[in-house]
Amino acid sequence: MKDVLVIGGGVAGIQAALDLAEKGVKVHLVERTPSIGGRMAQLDKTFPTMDCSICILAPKMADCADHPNIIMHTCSEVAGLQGEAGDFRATVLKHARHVDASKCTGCGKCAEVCRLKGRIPNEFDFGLRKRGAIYLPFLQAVPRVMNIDSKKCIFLTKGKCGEKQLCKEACERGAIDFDQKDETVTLDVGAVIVATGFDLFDPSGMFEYGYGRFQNVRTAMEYERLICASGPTGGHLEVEPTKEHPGSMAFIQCVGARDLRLSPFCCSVCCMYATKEAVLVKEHYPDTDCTIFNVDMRALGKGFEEFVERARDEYGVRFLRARPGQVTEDPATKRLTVWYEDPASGKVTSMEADMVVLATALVPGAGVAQLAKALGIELDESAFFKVRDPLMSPVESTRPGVFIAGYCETPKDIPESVAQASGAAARAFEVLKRKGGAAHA
Amino acid sequence: MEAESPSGVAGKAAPGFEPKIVAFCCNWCSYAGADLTGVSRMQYSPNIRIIRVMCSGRIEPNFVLRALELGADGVLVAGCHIGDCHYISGNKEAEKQIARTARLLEILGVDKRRLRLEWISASEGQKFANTVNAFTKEVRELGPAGYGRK
Amino acid sequence: MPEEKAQGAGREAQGKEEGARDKGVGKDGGENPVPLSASPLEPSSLAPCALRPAPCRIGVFICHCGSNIGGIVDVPAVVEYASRLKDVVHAERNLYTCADDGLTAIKTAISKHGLNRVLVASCTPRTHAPLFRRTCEAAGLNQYLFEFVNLREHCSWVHMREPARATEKAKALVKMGVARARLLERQEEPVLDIEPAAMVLGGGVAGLSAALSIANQGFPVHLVEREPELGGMAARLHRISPTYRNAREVVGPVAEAVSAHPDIRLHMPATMTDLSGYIGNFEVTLSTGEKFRVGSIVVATGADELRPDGLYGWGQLKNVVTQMELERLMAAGPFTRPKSVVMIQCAGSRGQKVSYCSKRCCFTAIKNAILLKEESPDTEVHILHNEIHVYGVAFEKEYRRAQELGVRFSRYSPEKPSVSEQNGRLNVNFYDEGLRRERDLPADLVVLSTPLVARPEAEELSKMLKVPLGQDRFFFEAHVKLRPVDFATDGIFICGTAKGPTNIGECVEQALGAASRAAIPLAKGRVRVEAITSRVNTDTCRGCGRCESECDYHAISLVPVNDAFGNRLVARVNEGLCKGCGKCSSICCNRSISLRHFTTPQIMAMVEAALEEG
Amino acid sequence: MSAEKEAAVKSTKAYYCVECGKCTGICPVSRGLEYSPRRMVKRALEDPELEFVRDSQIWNCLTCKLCSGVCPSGVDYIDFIRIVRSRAHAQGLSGSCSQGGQLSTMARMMASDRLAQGRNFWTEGLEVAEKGELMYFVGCLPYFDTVFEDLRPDTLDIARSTVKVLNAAGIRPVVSPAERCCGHDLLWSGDVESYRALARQNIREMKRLGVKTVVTSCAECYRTLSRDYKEMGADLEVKHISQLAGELLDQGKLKVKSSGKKVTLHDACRLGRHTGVYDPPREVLRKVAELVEMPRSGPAASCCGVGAFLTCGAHSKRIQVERLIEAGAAAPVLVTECPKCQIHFKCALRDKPVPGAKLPELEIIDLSSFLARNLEAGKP
Repeated sequence: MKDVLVIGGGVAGIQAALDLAEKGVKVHLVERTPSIGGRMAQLDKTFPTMDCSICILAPKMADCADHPNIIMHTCSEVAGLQGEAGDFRATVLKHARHVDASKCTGCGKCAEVCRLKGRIPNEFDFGLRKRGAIYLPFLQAVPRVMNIDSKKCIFLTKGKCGEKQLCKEACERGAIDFDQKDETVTLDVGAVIVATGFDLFDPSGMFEYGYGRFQNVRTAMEYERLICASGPTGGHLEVEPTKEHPGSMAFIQCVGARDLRLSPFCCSVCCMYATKEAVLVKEHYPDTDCTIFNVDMRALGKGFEEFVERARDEYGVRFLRARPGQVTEDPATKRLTVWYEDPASGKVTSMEADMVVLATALVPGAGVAQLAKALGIELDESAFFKVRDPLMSPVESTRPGVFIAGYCETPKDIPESVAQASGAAARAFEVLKRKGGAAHA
Repeated sequence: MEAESPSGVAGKAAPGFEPKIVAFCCNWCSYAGADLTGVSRMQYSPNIRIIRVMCSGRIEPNFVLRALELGADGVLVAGCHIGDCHYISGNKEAEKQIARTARLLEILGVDKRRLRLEWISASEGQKFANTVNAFTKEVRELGPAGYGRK
Repeated sequence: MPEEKAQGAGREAQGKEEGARDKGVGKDGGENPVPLSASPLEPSSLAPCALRPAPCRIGVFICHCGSNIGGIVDVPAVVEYASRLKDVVHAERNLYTCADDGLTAIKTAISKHGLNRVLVASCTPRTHAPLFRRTCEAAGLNQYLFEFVNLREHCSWVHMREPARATEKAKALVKMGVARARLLERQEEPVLDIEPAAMVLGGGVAGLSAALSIANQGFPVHLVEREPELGGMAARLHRISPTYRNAREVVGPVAEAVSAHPDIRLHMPATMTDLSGYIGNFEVTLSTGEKFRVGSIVVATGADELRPDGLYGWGQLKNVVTQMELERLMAAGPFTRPKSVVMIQCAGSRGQKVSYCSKRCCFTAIKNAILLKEESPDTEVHILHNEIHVYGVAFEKEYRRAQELGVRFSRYSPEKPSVSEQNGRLNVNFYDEGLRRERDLPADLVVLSTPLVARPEAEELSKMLKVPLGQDRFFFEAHVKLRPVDFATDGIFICGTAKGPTNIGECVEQALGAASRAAIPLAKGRVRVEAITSRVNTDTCRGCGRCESECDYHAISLVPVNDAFGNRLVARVNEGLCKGCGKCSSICCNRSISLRHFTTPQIMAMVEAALEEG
Repeated sequence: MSAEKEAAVKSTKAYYCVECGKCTGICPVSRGLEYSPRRMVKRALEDPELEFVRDSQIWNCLTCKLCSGVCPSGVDYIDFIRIVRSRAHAQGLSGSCSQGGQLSTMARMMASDRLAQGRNFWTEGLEVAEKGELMYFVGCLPYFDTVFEDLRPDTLDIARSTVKVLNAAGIRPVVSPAERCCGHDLLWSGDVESYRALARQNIREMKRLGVKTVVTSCAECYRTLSRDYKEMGADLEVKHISQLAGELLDQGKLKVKSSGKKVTLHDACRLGRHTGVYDPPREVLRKVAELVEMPRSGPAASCCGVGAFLTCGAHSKRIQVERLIEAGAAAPVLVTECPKCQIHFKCALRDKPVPGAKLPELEIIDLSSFLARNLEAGKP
């Protein structure tokens, strides 16, 4: 049987890879960043059960690493796809990591001595923590191998790093290899699964909410890191400049989404994660006042409506049917004011908040157009990968043998991504079995 | 009940007393949480000896009692948060068994604080360290439990 | 001080046990199978070794992990200490035990010193146990005779400022590991053969898609449908959002492909009446009397539309219909277009008859409103809602299209609207939140957007399958986030509206997902089951039934036997279902059931070693 | 070793065995497990080093003493077993305790010198004394309610009832917070050392409190205190509650009314065959109920199936089921005189029913509880 190429190491890609690998199919799992895990690894908890996100994901990540049928290609990208269903040749560009994965134990001694230690914003924590040029993307990273940021590393950019390369000296296993080069490999595969997830809309451009100018305006993903026990503040929510936990918080929904100027679609998950985030605040600090601003509370899944009710009735989270028009800041205290139309009175009203969390739109990844071109598949008008028929062929791309799973197809939550990923794996397996994956398309 | 001292058989801690603590951790959450503590290099008192079980539901009252009998000064039982049990409801069984054990300790006159049940998830490395440190401190203040050292 | 001595240990080694694999001596004889240590009696090891004395030969490998462990813990001292522990015949240290040279050292020592237990003290078993277990197996030592001690995450890294105490602790941890290692037993991982066929329950969109995919993946499928025809609820719709294709056109081709597929056997009309067995070997009996065996099962039995009895005059007032009834009217062909149509969202849901949001009513109402508007632009269509729950890209777009076509949306709040008849015309009264006043809308047709509800048959089916229903009586999956189409019971999968309300595209996604998962065991042909399962001592089991009722996986059943103890019940563990949590073992009143690899004597030996001085 | 063995053989008259097999014929254990009292003795006689103590069979005996009751040679098999077990224990061997061994662990913990139990939480509303001549030895009742929570044995009701009966007769018994387990289970598990530590502490405490008479509501405590503590130098008058209540009734200090119920009585091994107390419980019972004897009663009574929480198994269940059916045929109420018998029967009654075998609807109640419920109101 031919191998399968899975693009994207988030929860959808992981699920697709594991399903196929379990069936005896060799899977090439290509991930752009140095670790698999994707967005789910960055979340603190998941709604509506408040499971610890990384705790439930980490075993699956480890399964990928351990599985004899899964070959992980991290720091890699797919550059081209030739051939046809059942007989593709994929070109994969593997960026040099400059660390020998077979030697590195991830002990982190190199990171301790890097001259840039603590100077480079860490992608995983959205810059809320700083790293060096050599770093582990996050504590539970898989593979547990250090990575050198070749754009920042002094030695790689300047050809010289002080007297000697401290990281190389610190490594007891001789794992650091500055001579490592990018390489291109060609993979023979029978089918391809695309599961590249989403990017986060940057709300800096939306002047009305002051993100980027007001320190206490955060995006929801930043908030996830801040409230996470293994995050930059150890799970302590801190308000600038007092470093105290917020007495009052506002969550603003649909920031950049359901917005014809930006992304017209509904991201399908923000109502629930905002509710979860507010509940998390209440669990940490029961006396903190939490308000969620949204127009439609889209709690459409099992137990979701009940979860919202619990948030309101048990935890005392306030839901206000409004989209705030503006957030202002008192320059002296950094305290924020949220301005909105009160649904009851119809009048402009304001509330003070120590922290504002923006539910920013989850948008198609920046590289989707390029990837679509490389793979020869189409995008829809919102730049999600187009499926052949949203009803009966919801995992088939416009090119036979290439399947789509997860948020990159259309907005959806984790379980839908996982189900769809398994579905894509089923279709890919059908192709390998040469019984035709398009029997009823 | 005043006479029946709640602080266990033995009296005050001798200076330099280092308590012996046995911990039972479930494989999926709290043992993993303890791993994260290590990975994060958070420091805690070395008095603790961790015994791994697959699920906190595997922990029997006699594990705790036996540890105390043999000279443990404190016993920590840690599992997944309620609702997160890898085995559906094993931690609820643990909760029940440990509550029952705590009642037995009360009757035996062993300070209940010597037995602690905590839910520690795989991401709560800090909580694991804090729990161990706080528990060690508390048990140190309680002094020796007094069994097993005759 | 007297010790508790291996209470129970004797029992675990004696008596008849389910499955002969626990017993028996290792092939090489030297690798002593059932527990134990030889020699001088020591509390925990006693009883078993008394029965089968054989030398225990433990090899200890302590990893420096570069300076990660070695920089804090005095590794040579720990090695020296370990070498003096009873039954330890070899102890060494490695710079990296996990590196090739370390692994080679283990293999060499196993043969050179005749080791029958191996202990590695390095990092965490959660990441490295598989590697060392494989190494032991490669050297001919059963992988369950390997013991792992965590000196890095649980010692050197957390006691970096107290090297002396870290070293003391390391010694204690190694001693505990050695104590457990002595009592380790070899285990064979049972291999279950899988019947390479699947059964799909339900012939709606989800069931059809699942059946077709499993068959296309190369496995025979039994498709069981209770109605005399395929298609389920979707086939009864008019047109389907968001593509507006005719329902028959959408569902028809799949139904035909299923009917024509050589590997799909239709059982229709039929229902399942009995089920026994477990993953790989389910025995199915149908209402038709047919019996067959399958390796996995997909549940796709669908849902019902709520009957809005007593709500909004439905059933009493003429021209109050549900969306489904409207679809049938429209599908039947031209009907007199009413002048004014009012649709009421959340009719019966979100706190009325059911608490949840049915997810599909908003886009269904919008779709039907658009169809009405497109066919008859003069018809006034008003959708009364509390919130519009369309989501994603396409439905949100349809919402805007409806607005463009002149469909009016009004938010009622907080009370739901009421419907009455006035002068032969329907009247809908509600509080309009946007206008902040009460309104009356006259209507020729009132359409109720009612939720999907679980089918009443789900109750019985859940008992037969031994899978749970949720609070809302829909089937409840193994994990709401990461196992959306699995049940906690291996080999049984769920998809479509039987799990909860959803749209057709998602039904198909789930169905394909379930098809993927259900085909995994079939593709494997055999499944290896982790040997950490429970075993029963049938000589002592009282048949009280506590383990049976407490097991979350239904892995234990009481079976009748008639033996020297009379006619009685005895617990039997189904290793195909047992997940190895050990709850049964801790609640058994007389230690008749024990968890392999985590036996009470093994755990007690660690407790004893942890507290022993020296 | 051989001297120790010789002493055991002598003290139990093991050498008198004529190998007739009567003991095996009546032994309830032998009907399920491989076990024969006389063969056990025979092996001991032929085994100079008592190597056979490693055989798990030695733990199968219930020590119910039915065997000795029928032995034509008067061999004291159970004492022999006790000696063999202590030998096994010395070698680090033990049987399997039910409830995961927690009961014996707690018993051993109680041997600690500086114990400070909280065991008297149940005495509220009852008249008890700190010092005095008559002590109520409560035993492990405060622990049982928690350990056997799921069975709802309500063993503390036995303790409360016992005190109520005594109070009704104007007696304020001593109930000591420093009382420890009597050590019965440890003694019969072979852990003589821990047993002795407990016995010494109990005897010392009783002396300190000025106790001359001890009343128990437990047959095992009764046997241990009245027989085994003597060997430890105790000088005590020990009475089972049935004995003391009988006396108080005779003296008119205690007044009871008839319950009008039909009851049957299960003789506890420790009260009946071990110490010969057959009649007192019956006399007391007849004053409050109509007593119907089971076919096997008095010296012929069946065992409750478990001894010293040590030998529970499929054979126990069989013994219990037989006994419960026998009791059900005699009366709707089964009265026990030992809390442990009650626990074991309740356990069997709670078990999942065997298809086809119907257990009777039976109320199981302890003698003290039953008595307390039928006290004549008002001062005697």
